[in-house]
Amino acid sequence: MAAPLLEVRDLRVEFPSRRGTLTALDGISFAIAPGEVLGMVGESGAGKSMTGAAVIGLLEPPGRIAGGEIRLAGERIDNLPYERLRRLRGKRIGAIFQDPLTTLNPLYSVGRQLSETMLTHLPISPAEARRRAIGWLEQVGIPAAARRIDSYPHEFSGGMRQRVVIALALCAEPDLVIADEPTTALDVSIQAQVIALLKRLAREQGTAMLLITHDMGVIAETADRVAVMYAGRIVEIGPVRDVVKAPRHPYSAGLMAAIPPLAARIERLAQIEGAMPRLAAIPPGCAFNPRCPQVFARCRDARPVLRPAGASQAACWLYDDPAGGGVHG
Amino acid sequence: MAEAPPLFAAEDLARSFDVSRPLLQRLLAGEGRRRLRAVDGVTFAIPRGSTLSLVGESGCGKSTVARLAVGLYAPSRGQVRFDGVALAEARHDPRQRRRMQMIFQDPYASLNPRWRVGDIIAEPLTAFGLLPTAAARRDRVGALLAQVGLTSADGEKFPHEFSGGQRQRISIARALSSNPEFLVCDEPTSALDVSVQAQILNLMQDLQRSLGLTYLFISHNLAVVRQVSDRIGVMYLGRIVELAASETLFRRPRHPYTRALLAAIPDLDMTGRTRIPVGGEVPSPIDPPTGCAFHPRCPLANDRCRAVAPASLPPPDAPGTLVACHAVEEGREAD
Amino acid sequence: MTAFILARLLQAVPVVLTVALISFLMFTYVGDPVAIMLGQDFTEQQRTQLIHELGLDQPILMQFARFVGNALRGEFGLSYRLSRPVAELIAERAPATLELAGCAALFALALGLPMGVYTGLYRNSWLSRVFLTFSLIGVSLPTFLIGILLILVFSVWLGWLPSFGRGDTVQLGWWSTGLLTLSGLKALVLPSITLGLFQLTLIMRLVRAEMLEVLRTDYIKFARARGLTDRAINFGHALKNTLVPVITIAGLQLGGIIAFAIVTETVFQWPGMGLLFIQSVGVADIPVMAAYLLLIALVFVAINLIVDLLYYAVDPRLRIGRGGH
Amino acid sequence: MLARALDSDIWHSFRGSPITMVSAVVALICIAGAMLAPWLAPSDPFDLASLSLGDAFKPPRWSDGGDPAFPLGSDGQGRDVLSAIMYGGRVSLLVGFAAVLLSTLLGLGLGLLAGYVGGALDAVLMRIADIQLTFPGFLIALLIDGVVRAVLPAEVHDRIALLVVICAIGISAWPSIARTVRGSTLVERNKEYVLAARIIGVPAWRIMLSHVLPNVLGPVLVIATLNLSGAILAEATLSFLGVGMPPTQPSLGTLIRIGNDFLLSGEWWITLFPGAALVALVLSVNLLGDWLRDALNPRLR
Repeated sequence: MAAPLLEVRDLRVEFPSRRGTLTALDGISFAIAPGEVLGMVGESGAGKSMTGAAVIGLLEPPGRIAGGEIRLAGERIDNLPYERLRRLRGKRIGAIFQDPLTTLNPLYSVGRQLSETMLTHLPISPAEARRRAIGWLEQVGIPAAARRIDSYPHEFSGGMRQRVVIALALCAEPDLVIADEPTTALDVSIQAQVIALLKRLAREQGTAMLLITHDMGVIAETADRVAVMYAGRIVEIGPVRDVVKAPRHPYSAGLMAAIPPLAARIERLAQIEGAMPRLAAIPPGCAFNPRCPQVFARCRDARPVLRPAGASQAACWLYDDPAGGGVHG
Repeated sequence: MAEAPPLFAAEDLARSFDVSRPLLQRLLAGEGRRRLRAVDGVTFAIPRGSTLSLVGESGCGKSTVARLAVGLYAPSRGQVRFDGVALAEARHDPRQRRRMQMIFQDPYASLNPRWRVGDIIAEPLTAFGLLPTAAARRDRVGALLAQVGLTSADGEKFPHEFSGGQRQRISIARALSSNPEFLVCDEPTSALDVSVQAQILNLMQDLQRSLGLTYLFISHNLAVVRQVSDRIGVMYLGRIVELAASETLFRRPRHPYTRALLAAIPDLDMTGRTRIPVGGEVPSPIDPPTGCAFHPRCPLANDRCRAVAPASLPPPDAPGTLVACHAVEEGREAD
Repeated sequence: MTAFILARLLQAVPVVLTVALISFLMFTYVGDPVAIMLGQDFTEQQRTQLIHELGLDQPILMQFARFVGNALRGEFGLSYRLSRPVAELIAERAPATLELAGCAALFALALGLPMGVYTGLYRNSWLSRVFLTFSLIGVSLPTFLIGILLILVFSVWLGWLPSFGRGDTVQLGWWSTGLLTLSGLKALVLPSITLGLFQLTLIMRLVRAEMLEVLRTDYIKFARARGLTDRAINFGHALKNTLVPVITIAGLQLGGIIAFAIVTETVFQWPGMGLLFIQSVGVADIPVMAAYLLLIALVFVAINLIVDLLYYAVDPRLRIGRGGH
Repeated sequence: MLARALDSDIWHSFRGSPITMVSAVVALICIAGAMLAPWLAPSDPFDLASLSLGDAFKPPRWSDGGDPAFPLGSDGQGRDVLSAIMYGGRVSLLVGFAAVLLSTLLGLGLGLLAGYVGGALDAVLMRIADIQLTFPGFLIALLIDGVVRAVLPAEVHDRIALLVVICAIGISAWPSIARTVRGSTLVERNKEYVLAARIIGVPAWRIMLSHVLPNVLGPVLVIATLNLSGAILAEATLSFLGVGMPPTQPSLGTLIRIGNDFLLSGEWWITLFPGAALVALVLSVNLLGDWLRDALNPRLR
């Protein structure tokens, strides 16, 4: 792999609370190459959105980065002073949020919001910003962009608003976009349009993407590699085909099997018993051990780290021995 | 031998909502009343012991059908027949009312946060006066909890002590407590994570088999629908555009909208595939397009589609299916 | 735009009519105006004639119509207590109250708004804590006690400012103003602070709460994610969205100033409408009470209209019929 | 039960806030002092026989000419200011609690009905509330008091002044509660647990009482606490204006009004001590209300 654009190493995020400090993210490590799309999947509460927020420096207080480092093109960004981090946001790391109905300021026209973003980061004139804003609206597929530029967010449908949000995330031409559930609030047919748009723009601009979603189908179609999260940890990371078709970690395997397939009706869906533990009650050892069908003594005692497993890496004691077998099949 | 009536039948069911602005503003702006036609002429029947699903995108009217089905809304036109009896009549009789129940989408809003789980599950028992003694009710609640995979000790707890999936189990236990025959399930798994969704879907299938339940299943997720349904109705803007047996629908979708919907779903098997999504968005149900509501987005639309709303007809080669599409009727569909 | 104003005006009609009806019912049925106006000795004929003159023998709807008609012309009859036309009394007292309320409103807004924004943005700074403590005391101190304390300190102990009255006034047509003389201005200071302090703390707390609410929204998070400067986020995005609800409630609060002037005017013996009203309540001088009530209703309607127009200017979602879908 | 209460979030938040604990203590002292006035007060300010004009205008005991029998001084009739405050506090608290009870019951009932039943009833109730909310509550109370005053002869009015003031303040405060309750009711009635009860045919009144009511009580409790200080202030204001409690049955507001006449002549203690008592009471109740609001609504912080 070429020099990574984004490198996260051993990231740890904590939340002080009345009942003690909760560890929300624990030992997160991954890298994204320039132009690469890394998918991040997991169930709600697994910590995938928080990972995105940590990378862009927008953790909700009292959450804080308690360990590890984040590097963008080799430069550490997790300990930057506020003003330098601000200049990075939007300019080098863009963000797309889940709900297009609430991410746009209702009181300003979309043109103003676009121009404002570009004028903050790019050395251009207001007239040029407006010209580019129209260009961006055209790029993201808003019909009659020149006329709609002065419209307000409430005058657009949900799908159209998400297109505006994408334009806002990309208009200062960042190297990396963090897309946090960009299609979850949209209907299937609109989701397909937005995914196609995101893929096209990322390819055209050469933008790398951290795509956070709970929808494995979206990941399968969009991502190059995928990281599977469980209880604040990455349990498996690898090329998307391998993780989908031959998941190595028992949790990934269970997750893939639980997804109802579109192609055929099956007699009974595979299910993982129980539910993901709350942050305050993560068991010692492997966080998945109480639900794991292949659990053995070591899983309860010691925490596994990511190790090579086939073409992927999995955090599972089954792969402690490099020659060890897989769980799949 | 006379054929038994289907357990549930919707006959030309329609429901519109008044979404007009206040009278004063309407008069000043010179506009008339505005009606949102949420459901507009829906007909289907569910035989005993089977599952019929309605799928569609948001605003297609599927949830309104669910509420019409249990009498939470009164229809503007048409009617629902429950076991051959008009629903309005059946709702007056507690013995009939007991036979239908509903499971909801949001596991957080569907249980009263101030009630103990045991009381929540026993509410139908008390409302229908099914078990006179508290001890009998407690036993029944314990049995129901066990049936949905919880323990009878859970009856003492409050809803906030449970995860989303467990709450959905409690919701199912409440629905089962009055021994219903017919369950309306409104997006019962769409708020759940995938692994928990599988648990709930499996549980619902087990219960259907062991109790002989009949389901009306509402969902936006075609993959989920495929796993649970015998028949599927695809809704678009208040109407059923295609109604077919589950396997038929997935093997050979007929309506252009059904095809577009199927094509839009990202699937694990399609990794890396690029495809052309259907353009446009769902129009407003306040001001639906003329003729066939899908015509502005349909690749097969012609003048007839723009002018005349198509009737639901069986295609010549598929007698069990109903499709509301001129192109299918005229044989213009390109496979 | 015109339709919007028209709609708002028409919506105010029921409010004013209801208040008018209450005033009318008070006027007609509370106490016995005939007995009060006739005094001790009267003949049955005088009585019948007065009843006829007052229109009390007409159908109730007619009477109400007449009452409204008279009210529109500013006629509310004679004060029982002072035997002078109510309209005259009120016109005489109105400038004093309006000048006091205006100064108090200015004081409350000019300080309350920035203090609210500051405490919303820097909620953990020591100055915010000072402001918040101050505001809590502000809501807990009754207006009259503030007045009494101010008099005790600045009039009795320090002797800097007058403790009652308006000072010297200058007559400008029918309007008597205290703003043009030094003693008039000095007399305004304590009452304005007394009247404005409560509203100031309310506005501050309101702005702060709204600011905190807005700062939590997704579009502010998104604005941060876009790397906008704090200045643009706080004063461009957050403040403008805060204004929408603040305008509404601040408008109502400022309207409240006119009513709360009753207390302040009593403490400072300020010769305004409030003092007139409270003196009328004490002796059940119904015509004055009715007229005052209607006047207050009109003031509120006017303020509501201004609020709506500001709202309309700030929030594009209200400007319907603009652009397509 | 107690162990559970002691482990609750509310208790922890209470223990974590020294200001709240102090205000709870102050409020308790105020309430206890008022409730136990007949046993604790140095003298009975209503016992005319014990009053002597010779004791008039005594300053507080620590200043020149102070008399240990009058710890906070005496007023123009030789009444002990401390005792008057304790007895006055009784009236203020009684009016406050009763008015809040009245407005809360009215607001809860009407708000629930408006929100759950909807339609014309909702429209009418909310229009009335809107119109009333157009005016400050204290003006409404003033008006009600004024009308009663006009209808009834003075001596009758003085006799039932307490009732009139309670009703006036209680009625003036119902719309804000009704609006909140209605808003929460609208949210709750569309929640799925209410739909589930409707499907099995639970009657509307029972859904309102057993499902909706317990879920809308939280915010009402907060508003009622904050309204308590508002009601005490409103009563004090009315009495200060001379239209609330008569001097024969003085509240803190009446005492401040009486004392105010002597302010310019230098007898500041007659008005300032009742004022301080009023502020201590209202401030502590407000602090408790603020804390309760935050504790019940974790989303806010």
